[in-house]
Amino acid sequence: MNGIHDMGGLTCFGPVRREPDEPVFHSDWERRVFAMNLAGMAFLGPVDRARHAIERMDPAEYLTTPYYEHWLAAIVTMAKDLGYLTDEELRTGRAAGGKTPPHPPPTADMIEALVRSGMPATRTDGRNEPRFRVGDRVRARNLDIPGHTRLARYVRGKVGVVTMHHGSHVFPDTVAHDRGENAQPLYNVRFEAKELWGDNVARRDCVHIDLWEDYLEPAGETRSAP
Amino acid sequence: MNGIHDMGGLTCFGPVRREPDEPVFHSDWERRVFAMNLAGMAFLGPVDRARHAIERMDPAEYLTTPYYEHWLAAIVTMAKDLGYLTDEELRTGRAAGGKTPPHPPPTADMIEALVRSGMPATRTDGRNEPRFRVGDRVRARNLDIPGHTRLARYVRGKVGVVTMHHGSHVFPDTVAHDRGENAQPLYNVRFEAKELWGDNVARRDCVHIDLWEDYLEPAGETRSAP
Amino acid sequence: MSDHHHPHDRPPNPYHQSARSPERDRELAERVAKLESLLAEKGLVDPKALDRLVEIYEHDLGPMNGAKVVARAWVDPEFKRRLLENATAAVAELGFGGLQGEHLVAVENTPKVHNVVVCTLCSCYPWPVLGLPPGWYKDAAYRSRVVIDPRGVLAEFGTTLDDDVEVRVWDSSAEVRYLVIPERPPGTEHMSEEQLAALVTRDAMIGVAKVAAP
Amino acid sequence: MSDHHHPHDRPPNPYHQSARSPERDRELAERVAKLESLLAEKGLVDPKALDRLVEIYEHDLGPMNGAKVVARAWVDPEFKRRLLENATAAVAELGFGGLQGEHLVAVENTPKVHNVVVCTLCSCYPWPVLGLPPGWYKDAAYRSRVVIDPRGVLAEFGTTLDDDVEVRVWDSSAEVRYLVIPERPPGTEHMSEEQLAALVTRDAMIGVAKVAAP
Repeated sequence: MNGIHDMGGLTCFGPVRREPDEPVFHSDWERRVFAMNLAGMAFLGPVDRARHAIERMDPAEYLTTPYYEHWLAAIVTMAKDLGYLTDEELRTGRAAGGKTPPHPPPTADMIEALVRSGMPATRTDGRNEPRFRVGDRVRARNLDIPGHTRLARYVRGKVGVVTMHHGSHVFPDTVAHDRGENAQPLYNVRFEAKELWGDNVARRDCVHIDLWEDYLEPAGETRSAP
Repeated sequence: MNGIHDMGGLTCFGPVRREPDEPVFHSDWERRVFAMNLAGMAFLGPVDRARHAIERMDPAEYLTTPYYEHWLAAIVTMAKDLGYLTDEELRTGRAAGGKTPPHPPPTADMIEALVRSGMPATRTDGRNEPRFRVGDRVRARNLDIPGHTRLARYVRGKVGVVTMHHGSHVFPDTVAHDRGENAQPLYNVRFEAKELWGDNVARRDCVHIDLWEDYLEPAGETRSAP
Repeated sequence: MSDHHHPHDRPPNPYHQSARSPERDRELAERVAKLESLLAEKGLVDPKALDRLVEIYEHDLGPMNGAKVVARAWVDPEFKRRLLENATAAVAELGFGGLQGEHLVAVENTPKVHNVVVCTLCSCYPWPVLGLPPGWYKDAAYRSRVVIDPRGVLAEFGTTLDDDVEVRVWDSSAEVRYLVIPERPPGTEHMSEEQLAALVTRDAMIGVAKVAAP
Repeated sequence: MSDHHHPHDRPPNPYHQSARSPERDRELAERVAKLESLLAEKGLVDPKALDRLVEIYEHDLGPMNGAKVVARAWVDPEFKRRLLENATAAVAELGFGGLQGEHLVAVENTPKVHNVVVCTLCSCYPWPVLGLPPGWYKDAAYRSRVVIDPRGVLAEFGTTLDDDVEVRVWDSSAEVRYLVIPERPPGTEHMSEEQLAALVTRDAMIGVAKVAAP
């Protein structure tokens, strides 16, 4: 999905606006949304499903609402998609049927361990043999992806150099849509500013971005003739 | 400027919504804005300046306001930029200084001729010798353009085939910023869907788009190595 | 122009034309009146000239013009040849032309090629032959998606195309304006040029629909 | 975290955090309370677990953690070597790690290389070492522009770089999180690790600022 969230390279949003002495949360409901999203992952996750729920927000709403409203939208969308909540329940605030979770939710005493252990994205049961090595020139594929992806539009079709191999990581494009973890090598790839933004760019800057193996092809490979 | 207006290829706006029995204008103020924009071109134009004024709108406002509010924003921005109106005048509604136009505005009896003759964009005093011929493979350049341009992002870096030479047309990138008409050959270029949207696209569709000569390079030309 | 309207299962589009509140509309009316009076006082516009412009675009120009062009092309092969070669000149033969139609190109639908027109960057449209564009033509949903998913967008208009039909999307990025010549429907062999013109819809000349058989 | 605030000449950003109206905030508070009570009733969340999560992220985690990591790297070359080789393991030596820091990478600023971190697609951020991100890190202005115009964005933070400095922008598109090790400022040769840590700001570890000399 080519969405408004995929905004790298846009130059239309004006200056960065900072809030002096910004608190961690602005309102108590932000605290609850933050925590519900984390604790709810036990039933609503994985994280890429949450990201895709946000990506499906109305674009104007996405741009005009602050961050925790995005998370609120994600919780509601996921809980509804998975059958845990109905529109009627959301309207009335009263439980009326809907699916029951398979086990109790994490309790207060389990939180510390959950926060400390995290949820590693690395796997050993997927594709482990890297096709590319550090130093290889690769092209980010240009792909038409209707659902969730982390292949940012601004690198599609561009040539860069592999700078790191991060091991094999869960693949967002499939895991977000219940099509499996499909773990595969994840690389960090360096793209020169000139390659990304225009052949008239003079600055010697670059962007490093993490890309899964399925997003990449050897840069020498022939591109399909139009 | 990479703006929200440059939206070709986004897939996040949902279905096309039609209004049954839609009138030409929804309110009288729309009529006036439409007409002011056209008549005001005598002093506020050229059209690419108006387009750029709209491109500079706040992106969320751009997405949440209907079309004639964009035109309203353009009139105000241009009149202010050119010194014909001040913020204070806009607030009070009373003229208080500001520049005087060099000649009277078009009158009612001049309108028919203005509408009928139009404002051709072709010129013979610019670059007239086309560098490319129909059938040539060309690449739309990837260019970092801080101001107005009609080089849509979705074709940048892509290879297509010239299908028409439209003669020499005024160049938007310079005329919008008072840097001259810089007329040059304008071409229609055909890009295959597979080239634009992804190597996994199977449909045999294409996009034809008009591109000025400065936006193009021969497709055989070596791309700068990253 | 008979646009068939589909019900949609999504909530009302927040940026849809008709979603403007009466308060907002009143506020805009006041702002615009103030602006017009300022511009008039400063000699930048003549309100009577504005009246005339509105009159022309609200009443004189519209898809009935384009429909005449299409009908003529259907009945007169020589005209059609001239139209495809130089649409600006051919359309002028019928008395049409001017603002936003200074450089016209006509593209022809066939059983194997379907053309559809958009302006992804703003809302360019061939005014002399189609009048002013409908709201959806100017909205983000159409502009953004028709280039990448033309078949999906056409399906929302009830237009489905076989896989072997090539869809050509024309993105009006310059001052050239594109007009689609739809296919003449079957069963119209004995109709007059005037009767044929009555069949041709705005949507068919944008390319989001076909001309239905009578 | 002492963020220097610049006045701007544009009108207030409509999507800025602080622009939310009290009515809207009340409405959201009600919606969220209703949602929490529903989710709790259904056994999807335990409100006491939510309390604990808020406590941790509001009070226990924050840039003071990352600052300790940076200060250690400044005073201990062996630790710095380990940090650059495997930041997840090195940071764990100081007791930090977990959610949104499962796969950490540290990148080092030098006189010729300046690193800056972003997440263009959402708002990924290394929570265990920096806490939760500031609003601007999650806003469109920063996310969209820092990749294409890093020097312009850095200038808005008061950070100007010579032309011969290479700017490396790290876009956190996967579950790997990046932490910038800023340059140790001059005049800090005799400071203790603890004193050094007090100099290190959140913004310097994101890479939008340098660490100022004391």
